[in-house]
Amino acid sequence: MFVLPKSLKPVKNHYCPGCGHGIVHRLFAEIVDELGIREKMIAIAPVGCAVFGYFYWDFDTLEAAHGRPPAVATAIKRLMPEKVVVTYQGDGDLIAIGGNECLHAANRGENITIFFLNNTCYGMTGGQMAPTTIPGQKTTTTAQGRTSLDGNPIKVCELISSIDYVTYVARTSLHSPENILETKRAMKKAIQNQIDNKGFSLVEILSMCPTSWKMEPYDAMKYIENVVSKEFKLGVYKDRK
Amino acid sequence: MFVLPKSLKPVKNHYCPGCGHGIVHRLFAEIVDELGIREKMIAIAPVGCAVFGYFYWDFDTLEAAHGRPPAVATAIKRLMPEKVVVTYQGDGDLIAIGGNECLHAANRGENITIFFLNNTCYGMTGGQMAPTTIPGQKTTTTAQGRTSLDGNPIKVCELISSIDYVTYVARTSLHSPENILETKRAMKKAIQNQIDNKGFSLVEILSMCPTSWKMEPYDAMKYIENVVSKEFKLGVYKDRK
Amino acid sequence: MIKLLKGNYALVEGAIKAGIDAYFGYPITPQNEITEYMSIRMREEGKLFFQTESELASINMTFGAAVIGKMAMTSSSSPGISLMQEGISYLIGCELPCVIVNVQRGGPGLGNISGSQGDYFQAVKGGGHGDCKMICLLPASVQEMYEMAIKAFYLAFKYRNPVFILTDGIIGQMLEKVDLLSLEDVLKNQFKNLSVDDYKKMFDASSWALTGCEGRDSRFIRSLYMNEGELTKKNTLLLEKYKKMEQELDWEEELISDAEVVLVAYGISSRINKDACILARKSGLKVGCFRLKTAFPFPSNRLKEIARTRKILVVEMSMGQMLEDVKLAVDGVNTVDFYGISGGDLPEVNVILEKIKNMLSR
Amino acid sequence: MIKLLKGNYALVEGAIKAGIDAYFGYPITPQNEITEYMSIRMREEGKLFFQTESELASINMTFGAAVIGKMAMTSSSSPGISLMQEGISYLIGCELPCVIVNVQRGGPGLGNISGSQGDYFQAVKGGGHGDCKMICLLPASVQEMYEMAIKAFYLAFKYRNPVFILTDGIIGQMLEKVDLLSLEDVLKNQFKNLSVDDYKKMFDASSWALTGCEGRDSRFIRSLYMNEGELTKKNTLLLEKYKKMEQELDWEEELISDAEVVLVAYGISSRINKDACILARKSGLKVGCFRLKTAFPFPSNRLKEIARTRKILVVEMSMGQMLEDVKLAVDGVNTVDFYGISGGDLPEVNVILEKIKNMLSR
Amino acid sequence: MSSNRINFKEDFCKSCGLCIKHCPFGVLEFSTSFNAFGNHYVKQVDGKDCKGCGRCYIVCPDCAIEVLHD
Amino acid sequence: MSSNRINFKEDFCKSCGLCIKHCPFGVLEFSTSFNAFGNHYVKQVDGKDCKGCGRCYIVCPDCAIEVLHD
Amino acid sequence: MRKHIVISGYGGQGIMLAGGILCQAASIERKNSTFFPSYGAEVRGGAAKCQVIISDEYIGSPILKDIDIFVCFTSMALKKYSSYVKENGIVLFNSDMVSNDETNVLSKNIKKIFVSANTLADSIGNVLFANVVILGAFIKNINILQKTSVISAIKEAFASKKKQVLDFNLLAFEKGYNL
Amino acid sequence: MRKHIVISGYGGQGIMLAGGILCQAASIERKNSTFFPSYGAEVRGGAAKCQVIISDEYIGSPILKDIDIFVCFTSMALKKYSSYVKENGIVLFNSDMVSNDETNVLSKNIKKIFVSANTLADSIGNVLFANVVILGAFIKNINILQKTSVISAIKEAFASKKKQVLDFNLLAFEKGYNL
Ligand SMILES: Cc1ncc(C[n+]2csc(CCOP(=O)(O)OP(=O)(O)O)c2C)c(N)n1
Ligand SMILES: Cc1ncc(C[n+]2csc(CCOP(=O)(O)OP(=O)(O)O)c2C)c(N)n1
Ligand code: SF4
Ligand code: SF4
Ligand code: SF4
Ligand code: SF4
Ligand code: SF4
Ligand code: SF4
Ligand SMILES: [Mg+2]
Ligand SMILES: [Mg+2]
Repeated sequence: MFVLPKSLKPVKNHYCPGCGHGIVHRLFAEIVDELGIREKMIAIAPVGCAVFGYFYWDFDTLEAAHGRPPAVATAIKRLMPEKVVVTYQGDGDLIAIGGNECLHAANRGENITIFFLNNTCYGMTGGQMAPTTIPGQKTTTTAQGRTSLDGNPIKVCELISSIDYVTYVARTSLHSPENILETKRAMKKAIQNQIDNKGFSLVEILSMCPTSWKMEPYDAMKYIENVVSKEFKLGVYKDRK
Repeated sequence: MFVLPKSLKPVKNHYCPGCGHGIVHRLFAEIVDELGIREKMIAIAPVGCAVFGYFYWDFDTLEAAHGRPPAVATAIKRLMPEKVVVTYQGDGDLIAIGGNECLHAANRGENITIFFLNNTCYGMTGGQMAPTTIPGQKTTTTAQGRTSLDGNPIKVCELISSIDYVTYVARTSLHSPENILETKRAMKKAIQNQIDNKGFSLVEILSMCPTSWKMEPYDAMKYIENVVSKEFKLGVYKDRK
Repeated sequence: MIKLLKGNYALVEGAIKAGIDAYFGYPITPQNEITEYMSIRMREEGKLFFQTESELASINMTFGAAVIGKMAMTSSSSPGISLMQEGISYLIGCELPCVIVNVQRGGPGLGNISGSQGDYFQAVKGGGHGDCKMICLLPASVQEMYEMAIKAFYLAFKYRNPVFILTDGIIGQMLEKVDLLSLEDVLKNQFKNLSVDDYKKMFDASSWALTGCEGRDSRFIRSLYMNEGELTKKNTLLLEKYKKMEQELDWEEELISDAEVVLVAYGISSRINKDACILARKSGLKVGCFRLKTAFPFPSNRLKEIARTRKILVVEMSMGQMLEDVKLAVDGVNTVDFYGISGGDLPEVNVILEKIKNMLSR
Repeated sequence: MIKLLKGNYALVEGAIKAGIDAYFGYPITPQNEITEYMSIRMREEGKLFFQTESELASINMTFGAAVIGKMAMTSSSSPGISLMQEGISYLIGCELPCVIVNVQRGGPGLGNISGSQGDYFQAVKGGGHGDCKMICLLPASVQEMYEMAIKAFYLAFKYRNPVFILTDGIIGQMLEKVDLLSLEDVLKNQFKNLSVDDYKKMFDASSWALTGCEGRDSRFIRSLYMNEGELTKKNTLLLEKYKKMEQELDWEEELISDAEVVLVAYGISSRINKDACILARKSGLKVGCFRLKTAFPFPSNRLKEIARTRKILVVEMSMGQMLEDVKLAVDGVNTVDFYGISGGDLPEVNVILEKIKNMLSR
Repeated sequence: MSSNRINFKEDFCKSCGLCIKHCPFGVLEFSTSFNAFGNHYVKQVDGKDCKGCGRCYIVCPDCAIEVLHD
Repeated sequence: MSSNRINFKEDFCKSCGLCIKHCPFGVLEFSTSFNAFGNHYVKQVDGKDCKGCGRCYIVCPDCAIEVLHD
Repeated sequence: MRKHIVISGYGGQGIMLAGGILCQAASIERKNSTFFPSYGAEVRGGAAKCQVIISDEYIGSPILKDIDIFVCFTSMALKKYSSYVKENGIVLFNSDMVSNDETNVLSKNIKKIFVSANTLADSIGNVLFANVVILGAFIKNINILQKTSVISAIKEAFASKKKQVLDFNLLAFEKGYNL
Repeated sequence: MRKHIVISGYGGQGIMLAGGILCQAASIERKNSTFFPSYGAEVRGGAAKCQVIISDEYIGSPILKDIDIFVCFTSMALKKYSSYVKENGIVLFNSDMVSNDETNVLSKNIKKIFVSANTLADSIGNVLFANVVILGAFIKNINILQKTSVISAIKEAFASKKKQVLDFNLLAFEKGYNL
């Protein structure tokens, strides 16, 4: 049976056709249902296309300032360790403006979970270059394609997994049903780690932004398969026992 | 002949007895003299005990907001690539409040040089815990000694050297004349790299803060040798050809 | 219990007496004593002390604690408070309670670490974007650092809005006797009529906080209102709330009735005014003192009333910030004189006396 | 050259006409057109376009460019500008020139992305710590977005102080005819008497900028003044500078002479006022318009003069911010009425007319 | 007839086509008519049997498809 | 006499003692009198020969010692 | 002459582009024209709206009320703005998105024009051309701008795109015009 | 009674500690007392200063002028504050840091007390005790606080330190007192 999870409100979402956010939203809700933690959830929506996460998830959710979800999550988890605290962040949010909060939460080994949706651009503001934009990729601020003068792609998994105090880091993708299911497994593990008090987990999910990429949704999936996942290699970067 | 370098103003400094800042200030000036770049220098003093760097260095120097020297340096170097742009930062400045600016400058591979003085505490504000404080170390905010609940030491060299676009990363120490000379070699190389347009170089220098550590200066050196350099391993972490 | 304490310590004791759950801070002079003493006292009390990686983290962690209904505080000094402006605007937009303390130092920029009053505009007019208002408390003694901390938490929860304590490096670092009164006694001093029970009840956040949706519908907390007219509606409600806050107005006046000149100030300047007032009275000059204990709400009506028949001298450690609010209050019924000193130095009693004489001879 | 352009684009063209060396920006609606168009135009001009990692980086990179004497600009919208407050205070403290643009949106918090005027206090009173003042320009058309960008750079270097352009999402995003005049013509419009040569000379920073100490003594630039009295001395000089800035006062008035009610506003609200004014005149009401082109300096004297014999209605897209400056100016010589709407919606002409009628019948 | 029932939430469908591309059995196609939002929503090809593999559900970003095993 | 001259800038010395600890030849000691800042500044032990190795200069955080090879 | 045009629908329907083209066309005819967008650039899929004022006189600011011409892409837009349309105003509907019944909320004196824009756009290959189809119908039915100037404006709007894109859009325009 | 005491020298000389002890001693005697530091906690090695006011009446704020008792640790401090000392005021000097000649700037009516505090402190083992040595001389020579209350205050100040540290400080106090 493949039916709408309970933790997802039965409403139409605002995302563009073929956007990966919708898929990850559903996976998140499925996992919450499967783990039976809906009533323990405190989720943090980012500033980014997913800002309205609270219109879709049927559990307690808040909207943090741009880039600050890991700081907000730290405070919540420390004060209510029995809750499950998850941040959902885009690449602009997590590693452009919010790089320091992410780095410090990771280095402290906070017992929180970060879902990091990497769509190689700032979707919400109209498709500008993000720290994760692929070299050569055209965006509204790199009309000729990104060059190294504009900065280089930041590899969040590689960077964060180099920190001793981090528990689990994985990069997955949405470019096929198999990869989506793999993504779900990684996300579930990242939450299970928190429930088991294992510490900081982060899952980076390569996601389609057909609008900013100016591609048909299926082509966007192919683009992840052929280009994005070549720059950002999939895999488990850290799995501390 | 061991005499005051030209690039150092012949004035008494304000540092506490036995403070490592004075040594690094001199090394910096010696290197500038040796490379003959005094007239090309634009140095950036941090907010920290070294804020008054401009009272000592006899080359153009400015005072940046707390933690932002790498951003300031980026702008200067991009606009005046023929100058030599160096930031001098403490651990609070570089990796607490300023972690994001450092991370992004490094990931962009900016052609700048960072001298990072790690004294495992916030000297200027009275010896509070820093991100680099050693586990167990007593500070004015960790009276019982730092525990992992207070956060774990951030390993700047390990972290920054994991970034592909970084050129040179080394950790040295001031705990003996030999180590001081080694520090000088690393600092000099980090500036030479910039002159040679090789990109981002960072030298982390383990330094004494006898005041915050509540130790005699010589004991502070021994503490680096026996404790600090065990947590923060010395060596060249990256040297890209 | 009477003790000799620094203002910053007394503030910590007040917060603990209030029942604070969490403190977030990043070191900065001249408020380090708060962070340092909190690191000891909060651990003793089994509460959360957290040294943050930056002021951005401080204010956003405070936001996190507030979202789940905890009693949270952060403190800093001028440059650090500037960094918090976005976060403060979010707290106000999301209608979340917390206490924010600014132990002001000299500015602009890195400035210096003396006490100063250069951040009045930022605190009172809104340094953050959008129409931001916070009740702003103005302690002038170590005793008030203790008592106003207790008051601040209550007001924050009463209005679900940050409450700002605007003090400075001198009040924060001076050592002076303080009576660490019981909660009951503080409430007597600071509120007209509030029982310990009612005080404590105010902190029940179960009707709005995010604590997991067990036994109720899921909730969310946000400040984004994209639909046409939605934010305007929201802001109209905020405006009504700000109006209600005006009932928290508080000030103190001395020797006003027969005064020809009234000295107006807050915080440490008000103590200098009092020194000057005592001296002036000794030499036969009819001088009174008006001290603000809240900057928002502002005692406009009372000041206008006073000004109708008395000259006003505003004394402030800035280029003239609260001055504008005084002028707005006085609304042209009388001239308002000013003595300001910006940059961390203190106003001098002699200069005040000189000014008074000039005013009287005009 | 007459073109149909968005306000945000016109601003970019103005900056380029001025000779801008470097632009730093982080995306945020409703100012993205500035960042995006800069990314194209600056590259075309061989100048530095830099997309930063955050607004903190934006303002501090702008600081870096200013320190070496370059003509630098950054832009953002409300939440991003809040994050810049510490940096702005540093720029002022270090006496560095640059242009900062706020394309205001609805607040507080994340608010919304419509045009708004909720950041007036922050821009004009000082959202940063310490006594911060910046000349604040208020474009009301696409044409002025172009011309004021050109003006802003000159004033920034003239006073070695940031100049603030306070506009909003509507002005920024609307498409309207603009005449991309030559520098000479813009200078004619915006300055009493300034030649292109004198304009360009102002940007010579060799006497103060840090460019390496070749052929001169080494220099430093700082905002920390720790010795007793040092910062107070420094701030006294700043105050004098602020006083000098008052000569840059600029405003526009229409149909004032016989008016019984004068509508006061800036930016997009002033255009609504004008619509209302036209309608009012058509129905025989004696209404005039007063539009501020600078918020600091503020046209206090003129407004007081006007108010002596005319009623004032302030129209603002906030809860009442510029209103306070108008009241301060009017200084009680007349009442000041207010129509404010906070949250990104526009004032309505009908409501303005209603208010006017009420005022006239009082 | 198949024992798997597909539940289409027509108004949720944004015509992204991902389900169509990923159905291994060519069960899905666009309708020619529009839903309330002007999109050609997805429907089942007449006579084609759904195998209940769920791939359409998995890739749909809009929860516009549910697959029920009767 | 040695051919190396040590140039003490007495007023710069903060009595940290690092030079004394690091001189391999025991050439340095604290004076008993104070400099203008109340510190026992460093001086050469009477009759001890400086080898000119420069270690004292290298470790001195205050540039209070220069070593000159004549 | 002063015409206040409102175009409203969802983000992604080309609302802004259509408004911009009208504004540009007016400008080509040397009329005063101003375009005020109000969009969810920070939120996809939400409501989008723009206003175009074409006038011989000074153009102040957009006032939502007193709409002369309302181009309505969705029923949500109809609900929101129908009450602001002037007596004797005109409403153009995308009749693939708004049902005839719904339009009864409009008062009798308002002229209604129905364009099955999606269907027509579909026939060119993509519903996304619906905005330009409606523009065609607009220009044919409402006498404020010349066809030639609108075509020029369309050409300018797609100048930086592939020639094919322009051609499809010109075709869409003609489809609407020749309805 | 109202006494305005200023203590000034460099950071690291224990200026603040000395002031705090005086303030605490006054408090033990149930006098009003307030201590105002003004230090370079953000800048080591710079000038440090504190003010203590002991009074029977209301204590407002520190006013730099009108100093009753000035405890002067360095010649820089002397230059800065000498002109603020009242007629008939008292100045205590650390004579190891300030030369006799320099003190001539003070007017005739000001009483000078010289304490070779560094030398005395040295004899206990560390110049850092100089501040407490001077406190001893202060209490012996100036009749505003009881020796016993100052000793209590010293004990409180070092309560959390090792016993040995307290003992050295008590010794330093006696050295100054018995000068
Ligand atoms: C302080 C601040 N700066 C900038 C913005 C504008 N802004 C909104 S979302 C966003 C980035 C969105 O990109 P990302 O985080 O990658 O999320 P996506 O939309 O791509 O999912 C930006 C810059 C803001 N709201 N606040
Ligand atoms: C925005 C801001 N926050 C905090 C401070 C206070 N502050 C000054 S220096 C400093 C840290 C100093 O530590 P570090 O960078 O390690 O330098 P050190 O003094 O140890 O050499 C802090 C937190 C400040 N000046 N500005
Ligand atoms: S802009 Fe990109 S990320 Fe945002 S909703 Fe559209 S497709 Fe998704
Ligand atoms: S506090 Fe530490 S780092 Fe600062 S000057 Fe003193 S010894 Fe050096
Ligand atoms: S469940 Fe499988 S077979 Fe059935 S429609 Fe979906 S993808 Fe096709
Ligand atoms: S994947 Fe979903 S939204 Fe996309 S076409 Fe299929 S049913 Fe419609
Ligand atoms: S140069 Fe060498 S031998 Fe001479 S004093 Fe210094 S350390 Fe000793
Ligand atoms: S190292 Fe320098 S400061 Fe330290 S004792 Fe020797 S000479 Fe003096
Ligand atoms: Mg993104
Ligand atoms: Mg440090």
